[in-house]
Amino acid sequence: MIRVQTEDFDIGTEVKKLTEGRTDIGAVVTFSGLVRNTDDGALASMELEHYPGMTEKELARIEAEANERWPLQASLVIHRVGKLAPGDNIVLVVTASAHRQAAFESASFLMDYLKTRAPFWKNEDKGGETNWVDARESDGEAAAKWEV
Amino acid sequence: MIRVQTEDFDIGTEVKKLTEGRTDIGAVVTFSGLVRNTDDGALASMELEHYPGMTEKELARIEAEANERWPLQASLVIHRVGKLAPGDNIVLVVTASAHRQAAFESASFLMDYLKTRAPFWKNEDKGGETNWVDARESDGEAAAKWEV
Amino acid sequence: MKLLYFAWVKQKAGVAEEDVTLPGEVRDVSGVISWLKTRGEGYELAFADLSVIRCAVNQEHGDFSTPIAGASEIAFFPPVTGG
Amino acid sequence: MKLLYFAWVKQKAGVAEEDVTLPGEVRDVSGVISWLKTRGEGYELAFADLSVIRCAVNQEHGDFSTPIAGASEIAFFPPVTGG
Repeated sequence: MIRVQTEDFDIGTEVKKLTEGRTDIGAVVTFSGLVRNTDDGALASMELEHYPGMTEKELARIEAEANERWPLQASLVIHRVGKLAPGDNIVLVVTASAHRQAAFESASFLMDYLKTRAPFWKNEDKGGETNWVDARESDGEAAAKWEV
Repeated sequence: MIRVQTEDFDIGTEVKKLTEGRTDIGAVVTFSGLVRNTDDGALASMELEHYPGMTEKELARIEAEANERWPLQASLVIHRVGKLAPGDNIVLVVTASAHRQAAFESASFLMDYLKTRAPFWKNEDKGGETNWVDARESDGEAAAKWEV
Repeated sequence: MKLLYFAWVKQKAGVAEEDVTLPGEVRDVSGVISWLKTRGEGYELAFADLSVIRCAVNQEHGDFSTPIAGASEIAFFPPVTGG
Repeated sequence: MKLLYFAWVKQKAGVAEEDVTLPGEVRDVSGVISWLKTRGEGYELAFADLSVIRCAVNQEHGDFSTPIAGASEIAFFPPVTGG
């Protein structure tokens, strides 16, 4: 399941929706990404821009790829857009499987792919002065390790 | 933080307690383990036995080890004991860090070590007939990969 | 043909979205970029360093050699930074 | 000396916890096990296959060669299965 939204999410509620009434899930991994203040502590807010239409398609592709690679009972990706403050949630990935290795690996894979393929861009606002965040080289390397 | 308890936990609540009011956390990973029904679908309930005193010490040792190996902003391990039904939560591990790799790796490490070192034992009840669950060889191998 | 621009590519080009009729000889994404750069300073600025330009054709990641035949939407943007 | 037993070790031994006075010549965990096996059929059954016996001395994981000098608590149990 894929959602792009401005509203916040609650991890516990989302996990419960995926697992409730099921007895075939042994392991649930969640990853949540938060707006971290910049090293100078000057971040006022952050604007998440995205490419409507392509975003949803790309997230769905990435999720389908995870479900092909690992035996997942359920998966979920939520990404927020719009204006966010330091400490706010940005992204949530949830994977559920019978065993923990599949849940851990697929959640990590989803995040690595999302970081390099999902069309979102962060614009930092340090009190008037805005700055587009640069992509990190380490994100490209993290995604590359999943290519077979 | 370490807790051994009979009560259930809520993932969202626990994560909020760790992250609230902070702006230095960029990544939170949670692992939750649930009671999965046996392949024959016959599991009525499961009893979690533990070694009071040693359990808390061992969980604290494992958590301290994770905090030595990775730069964590926060960590939490909750393990339930007593009688549980299929679908119930058993264990929760939460790790929070500036970046996602540390959060993913430390959560995975905590689970691998917990699985092989924390003194808990599962007793399955299939409607009168009870059975102590055997340790899985793959858990030993998973823990061994972290030794340097 | 619909062209879309995001993040600083949009800011430098000075446009978010436009409908254009491409010359017949433009066959791939790199041809689109060459043509755009003849259209004004904003585009020249936006496409000055192609090492930080990414593109999508019909909402799928492409590269500069991706053919545009049959495409209805091409987007240009910097490397993504979500998550 | 307090001895503790868990899971099926406890069920086979027929005891969860006991206070014992060990003979002076018992120096390590393996000595404790040998002595226990002389105390009855339950212990013999519990310690029949030592490959599936784990132990802790003073609430820290040990092995059969761990010395027991100064220890106040020794526990025997199968490989753990929590999580």
